[in-house]
Amino acid sequence: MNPHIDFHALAPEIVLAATLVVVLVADLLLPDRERWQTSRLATIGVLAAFVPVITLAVDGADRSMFGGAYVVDNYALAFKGFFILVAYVVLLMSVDYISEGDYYQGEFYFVLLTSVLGMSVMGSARDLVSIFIALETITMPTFVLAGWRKHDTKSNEAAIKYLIIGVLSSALMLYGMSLVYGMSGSTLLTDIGAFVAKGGTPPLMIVAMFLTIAGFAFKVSAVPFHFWVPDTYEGAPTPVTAFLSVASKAGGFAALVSIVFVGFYPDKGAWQPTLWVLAAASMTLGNLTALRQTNIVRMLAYSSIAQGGFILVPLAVAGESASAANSAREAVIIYLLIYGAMNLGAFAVVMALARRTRSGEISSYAGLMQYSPGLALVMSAFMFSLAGVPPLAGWFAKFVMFRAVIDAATPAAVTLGVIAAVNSVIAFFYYVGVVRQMWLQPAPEGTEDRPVRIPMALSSALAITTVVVVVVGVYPQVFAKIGELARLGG
Amino acid sequence: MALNQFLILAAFLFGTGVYGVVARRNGVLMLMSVELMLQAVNINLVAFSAFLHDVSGQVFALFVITVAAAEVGVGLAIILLIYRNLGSPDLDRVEQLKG
Amino acid sequence: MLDLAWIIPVIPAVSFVLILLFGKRMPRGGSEIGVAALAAAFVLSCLTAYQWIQRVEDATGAHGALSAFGRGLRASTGEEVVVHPVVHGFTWFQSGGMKFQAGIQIDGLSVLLLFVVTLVSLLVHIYSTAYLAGDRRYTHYFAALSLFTTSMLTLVVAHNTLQLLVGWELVGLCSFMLIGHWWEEQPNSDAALKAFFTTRTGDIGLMIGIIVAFFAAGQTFDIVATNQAALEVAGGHTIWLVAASCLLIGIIGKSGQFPLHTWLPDAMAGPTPVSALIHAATMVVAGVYLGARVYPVFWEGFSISAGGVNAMALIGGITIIIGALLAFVQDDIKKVLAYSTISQLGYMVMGLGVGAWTAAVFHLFTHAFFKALLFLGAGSVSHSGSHHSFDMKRDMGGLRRYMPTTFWTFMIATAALCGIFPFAGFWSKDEILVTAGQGGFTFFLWVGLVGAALTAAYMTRCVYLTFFGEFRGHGEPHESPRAITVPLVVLAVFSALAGLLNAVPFGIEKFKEWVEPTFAFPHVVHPDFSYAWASVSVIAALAAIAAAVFWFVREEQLGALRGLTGRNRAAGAAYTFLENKYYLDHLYTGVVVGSIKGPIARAAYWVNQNVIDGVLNGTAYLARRAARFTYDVLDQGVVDGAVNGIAAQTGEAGGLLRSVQSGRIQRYALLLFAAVGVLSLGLYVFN
Amino acid sequence: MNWFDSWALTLAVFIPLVGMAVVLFIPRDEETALKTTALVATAASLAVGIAILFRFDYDKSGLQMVVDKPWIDVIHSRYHVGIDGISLPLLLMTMVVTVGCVVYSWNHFPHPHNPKAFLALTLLLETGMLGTFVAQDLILFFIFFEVVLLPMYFMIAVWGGPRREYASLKFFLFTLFGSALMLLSFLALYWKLGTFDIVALTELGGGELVRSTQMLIFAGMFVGFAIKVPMFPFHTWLPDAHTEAPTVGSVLLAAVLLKLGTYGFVRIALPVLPDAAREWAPWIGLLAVIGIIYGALGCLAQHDMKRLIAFSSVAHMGFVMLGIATLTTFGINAAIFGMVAHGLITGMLFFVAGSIQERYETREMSRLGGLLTQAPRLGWIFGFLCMASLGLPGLAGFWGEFPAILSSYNPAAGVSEVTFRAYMVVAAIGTVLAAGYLLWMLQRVAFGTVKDEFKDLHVHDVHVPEWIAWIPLILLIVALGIYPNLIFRVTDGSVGHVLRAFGG
Repeated sequence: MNPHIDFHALAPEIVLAATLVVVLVADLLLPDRERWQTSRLATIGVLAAFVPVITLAVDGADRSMFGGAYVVDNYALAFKGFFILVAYVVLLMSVDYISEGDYYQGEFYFVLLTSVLGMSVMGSARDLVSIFIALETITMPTFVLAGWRKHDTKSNEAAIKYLIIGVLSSALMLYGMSLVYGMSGSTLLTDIGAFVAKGGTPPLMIVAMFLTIAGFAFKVSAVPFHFWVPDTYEGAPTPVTAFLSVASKAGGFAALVSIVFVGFYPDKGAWQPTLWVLAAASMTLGNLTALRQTNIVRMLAYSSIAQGGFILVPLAVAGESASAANSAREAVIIYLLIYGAMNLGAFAVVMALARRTRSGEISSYAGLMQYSPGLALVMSAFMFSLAGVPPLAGWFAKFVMFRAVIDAATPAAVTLGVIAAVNSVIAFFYYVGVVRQMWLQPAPEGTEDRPVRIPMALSSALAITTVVVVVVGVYPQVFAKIGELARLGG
Repeated sequence: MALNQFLILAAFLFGTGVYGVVARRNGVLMLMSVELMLQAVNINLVAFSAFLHDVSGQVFALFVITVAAAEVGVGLAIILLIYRNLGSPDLDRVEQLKG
Repeated sequence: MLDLAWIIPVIPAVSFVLILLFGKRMPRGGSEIGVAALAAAFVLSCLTAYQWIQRVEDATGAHGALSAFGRGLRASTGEEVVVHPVVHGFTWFQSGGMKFQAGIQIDGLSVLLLFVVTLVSLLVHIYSTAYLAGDRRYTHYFAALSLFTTSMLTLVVAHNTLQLLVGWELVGLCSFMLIGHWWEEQPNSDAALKAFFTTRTGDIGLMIGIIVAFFAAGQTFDIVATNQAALEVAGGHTIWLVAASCLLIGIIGKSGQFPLHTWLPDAMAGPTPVSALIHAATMVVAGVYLGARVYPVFWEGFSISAGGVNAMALIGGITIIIGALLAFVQDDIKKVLAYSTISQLGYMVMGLGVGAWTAAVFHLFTHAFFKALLFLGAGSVSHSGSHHSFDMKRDMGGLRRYMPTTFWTFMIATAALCGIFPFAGFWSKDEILVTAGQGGFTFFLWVGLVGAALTAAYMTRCVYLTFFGEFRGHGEPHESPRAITVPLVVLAVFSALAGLLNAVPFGIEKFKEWVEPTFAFPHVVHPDFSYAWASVSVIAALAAIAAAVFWFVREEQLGALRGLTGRNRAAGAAYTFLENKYYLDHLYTGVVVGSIKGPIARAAYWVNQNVIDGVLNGTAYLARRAARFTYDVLDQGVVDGAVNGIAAQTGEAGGLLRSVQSGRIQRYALLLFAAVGVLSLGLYVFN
Repeated sequence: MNWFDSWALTLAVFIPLVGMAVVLFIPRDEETALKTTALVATAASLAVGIAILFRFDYDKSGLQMVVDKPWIDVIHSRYHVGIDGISLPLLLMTMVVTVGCVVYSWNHFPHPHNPKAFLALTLLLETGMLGTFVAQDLILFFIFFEVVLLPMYFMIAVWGGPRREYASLKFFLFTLFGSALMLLSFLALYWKLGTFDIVALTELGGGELVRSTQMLIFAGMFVGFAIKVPMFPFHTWLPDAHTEAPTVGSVLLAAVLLKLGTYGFVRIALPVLPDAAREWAPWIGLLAVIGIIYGALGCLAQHDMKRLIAFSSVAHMGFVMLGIATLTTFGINAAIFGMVAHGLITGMLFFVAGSIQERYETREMSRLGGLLTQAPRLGWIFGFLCMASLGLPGLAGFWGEFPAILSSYNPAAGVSEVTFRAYMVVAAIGTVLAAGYLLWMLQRVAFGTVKDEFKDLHVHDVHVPEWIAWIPLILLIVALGIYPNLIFRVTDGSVGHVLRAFGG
């Protein structure tokens, strides 16, 4: 069998792969002083990878390869585009952080780009094997990234916890996948879907599906697979944390959505309850624990667990009807896009401020409004957006989530909706807590009364995320359209 | 041999791995236990592949072996770092981050 | 002028604005604006009255107004002649597709009130320029007077009940402002609050009454339409009974009727001219005016034509007696007059209640003059005689010699109030009594008679204490300046002669002719004059005077019985006894112990202060307690506490969950596997 | 002039936003420039408002100056704005009050000063408020409704009194909880009836919806709006928010924000779900009259002026809600009048309370007294406002109260008459209590003599900016009181049009 290869369809991955090779080579060749150039190369490569995404989107045709294991449809493109842009913003955030620290530069970008490459593949993966490979390509570099500050015991700890839990989850998932394969006789998601659609799913198959989903629950940091999240987020370098909380999580969702919608969809009884429990537990535990955090990164970690729970809500009710499935898919995609912008923004602020205060404590935000009003304003915008207050983008994310719930309209769905509503209210407390520190508390004694100096690249990252959060909040059509178009192809 | 026997063996192996992860404090041994779990998966895959007369299961198993090797590599590297910084591979002592 | 009568209320309104803006900069502090405006308004009112009379005369066939002062009877013997009121309006607001108008309704009743209000107000303005000279808020005072006049005139010319309500509340506001004119002292502002609050309580009734009448009359506030509907008993008797009862509550509040009368004596805390204008002549009769204005509502609602007893007459009757009894035990001259006003208002309300419409309105008319005169006289006494005190026992006495004009005018007013022939009060009070007798309300006839006797007695005491005996105050009493005495004289003339306008035995029934509506009005009783009852009431009054004088002189030897023959001789006799240096003690024992009324009056006063007023104060107290409870326990405790409690619990839960994140990898792994086990088991069972 | 018709509302709503953007780019030390910009922006918006006033066709009962453009296609939500007689008075009132607020703040920004942020928030607030009154799409309405939330939160939280953190958070959470429920109801409507368009939904009038569904959806909207109004028992955020908010915040909160809730009832809840409204009306009425009495009792228990005025809002909004609950044109006309009147009067009361606090640095009524001797003009304005607030005829307050009471004698068909007549009596008693607490406050603050501690204090009478800010409001209170048709004429047709489901 000589598989047909569509190079246009693979162009984003090819560009990314080429870039990471170039970065690696450049790192070897360039003298120490010139190493920062690697960041420039990486940035250019990422932006270049965005070009074929556009051309493919303009072209519009669904492309399928390897017997349906690798599909480039609008859904895949939406995710690819998203991952590439997130990578771009993360690169902007990393440039100064990495070059100012005593770290290897070229390798950092190489490893980061490898993970992005995995994500790009993940968008298209429609086969258990390719999903597994994509997932590991995403995850493995991030183990390394989490432990990047290798002389810092916290960084070590972050990495090992991440790794152990990650590998365990992989094992669970693989065990599940092996059983799924055994039951259905195929690794192709479409075949699995056909098998499940026949009805009378054997109990072992249900357990297998559950274990598979459990593996992704780790990636999307759903409770109870979340234990690594706060510890790893806190210990890892901040740009990496931002990357983990957005890109890595979105990768998990990309896989979860395709597995659920293409593979498991017909037997809703097998996967809906699992997702229901995961969603409810993630929202509730994430929010409640976040309430008591004093460290901003840990708070954001728990917040991202809770946000993951919100994203799971539409999935957990997607099986009720075709319209519910449609709005659930839209909701997940739109929520992810918006979540990406606001969470990256929040981490960018954390990094910007840490340059001044060298502290991750929420109390170090006191009085920010007095000496750096711009930064305080932007951070408030992100916090309120995460809380879901109109007219900042977060409201629309919550809105589409609730719309999916209402579309399903079963008692279970409504119950989950109520849990989500209560949780949205709880979430305010800790988001507003940060805002309160910035606006209401006086700056500590001896604070310099001049704005925090923010490097160019980081400011660009802030600007991009802020613009997205405000524009999408006022004119959600921008993202809504993407959500609507991003249908899963055949 | 019946398929069930392979599956039971795999399940047993998997359970042993789980026990090892939970009970061991040494980082290297934990990694080994995880390796056991992955081998259980491989047994499953190969067994199914044989019984289904479908090659993709074996392909899958090859990938799993590769990835497992890589994972253990990264894991050992990190444990090495911890050993250097803390003077012990004992993961019980890695508990700075909590709450 | 009939069509342009809206100008009359506008004039003082303009004056109000002008005084507010420029008053302080005027040489006389704005008072000149007020006086000028009122003079103009008075002239226009006279003109309006003249034209109205002409209109009536034209309709009844006679030509030339005021042409024949004795021809009225003949003119009304023919068939019913209907004189429509003059009504004009503009769209005030629209709602629910309906348009509601504001405007004027000019007929005999409103013309009468226009005349009374502008005249008394003008005189009070003039009087005040002297009385309040040098006051700390002179300008403000005149602004308030102008505003009051505007409001009162608005009320008077209103052609619908809603507009009437507007005027009604606004006069209440002015009353509040003027009672509290010297608000630095707590009692004054307390009195102002009490007045406003109490009348507002009555206004609940008024408001609901207006609403009920609005719907009963087919969704209109229009007074004429309401009256017509009431006469047709549209919608059944019950709804009109409800409307009448509610409106009666409004009257009770505003016109100081039992049991909401307690604010009126307290209202004397205001400047005396204000008491004369607002709390005697005009504002307090707003209630009576309302009763007269929508009389058919009461007529049908209380079935007045059936006779017997009805709420309105009963309230009026009780008030007559209560007020009169309370007047006995006051040492403050203004309080005596205040209780007297309550009592007299009782006459009017009772008059309406017994079907004596014309008589009640007539009494309103005459009372305005003589009671204003009494108050202004009292003011004159305190201004120039008693050094700004109103305490009859401590600071007055013997002022007759020092202030003759004040004395004589006061005597005329007293005579009018006591119903002595031929002073104004005689005619109006007598007509009420006679109508009650002939309309089937015999009981109220007797109540009225007793009230008349009591009135005569307490007024005797009052005059006696003020003008006779020896001067007990300090300083140099002297006659008041012109600005004060001229209004007194003018009012005295009216007090003496106004009664002749409706002197039935002389064949003059101008009130029936000019004032009583001929359109949308029930067939009220027009009694024949009864010489018998007239004599009885006069004799009763004289006997009461005599008795009062007798009690003052009982323990003395000189010329005891000479005082019984008449007022002057009584005064003379009293004078003799005032020479006695032990007079005070004797008088005190005489009044308190000797008088038959003493104990009763005391009891009534006790009840008044402790029970009725106590209920009022108690209500306020309870409201405050309820408020405390509601706020502290319910609001802050339960409603708010629930919210705060939930917030606290949520925080606790967060703390608990934190401890799960122990930091140990094995623990994490264990939890993970446990969760997987539990979940897969659950899923297995679930499927 | 078609150009004007299609741009007027958008301009009016977004000019303040542009102003805010400009303010953000002016350095914070350029205070005069900042203030001028804010004033120009609010005044420009007001100018557009006045132009609308002239352009408006008062004989048309439907929407005018409509703009209907695509916005969020995915959920079929559109940028649909328009104005009718219900919105117009509220829109204009908002503009006037906001200009007043900017002028009032001219020389006294509350601690911690920072005029730049303060003015930016005020302008943002104005956009939100104006937008809410013109939005004709549920989602658009929701967005504007929520835009108001943040600036007000910051106003209370940053420039507020000692307990500002607690108060602001409470305000925020209460309102947000309400809007979440409201949004849920909107979604349910969309799911059932397929549109977010208010006009279309009004046409449908509930459509084929099952009764129980209607009831539930209405209940959700009810809670959302009732929290904003606020009705008993959702009112507890209000006294705290008012007490702690800076003067301008209190004014805007009382004058405009509370109206968003009642406006929501009139614009959305009643016309869209008429049958449910009919079912719920007695309960709404009940809560309204409880609010009237409860608010009044709350007032009587206060020592703090601002808190008292805040509680009086609960009572006054009770009258508004009573009018709405009757479901009659008469009652709702009264309610709209009541909204405007309460906005002007209570807004002014908060202005004055703020000025008193600024002068004496206390709001404890037991410590105040004799205001009339130290600052007679301020004192008389205060007295005037108390009178207006207690519903004295001839001033604006009366026309919100009396017609509301009147309409409850005869509620719409299908609503229990007996119940509402009982409410009428209770509401009438409420007017007396209102007189009680307001006069009591007046007596303790303005009458009597100055307490010893303030004997030697130099108290400045009304300042020039205060005059400029207040005179228009005072004149409006008088003008509306004397000639109520100024508003009734505008609202009557539109109310009848919107409420045609209730048979007028």
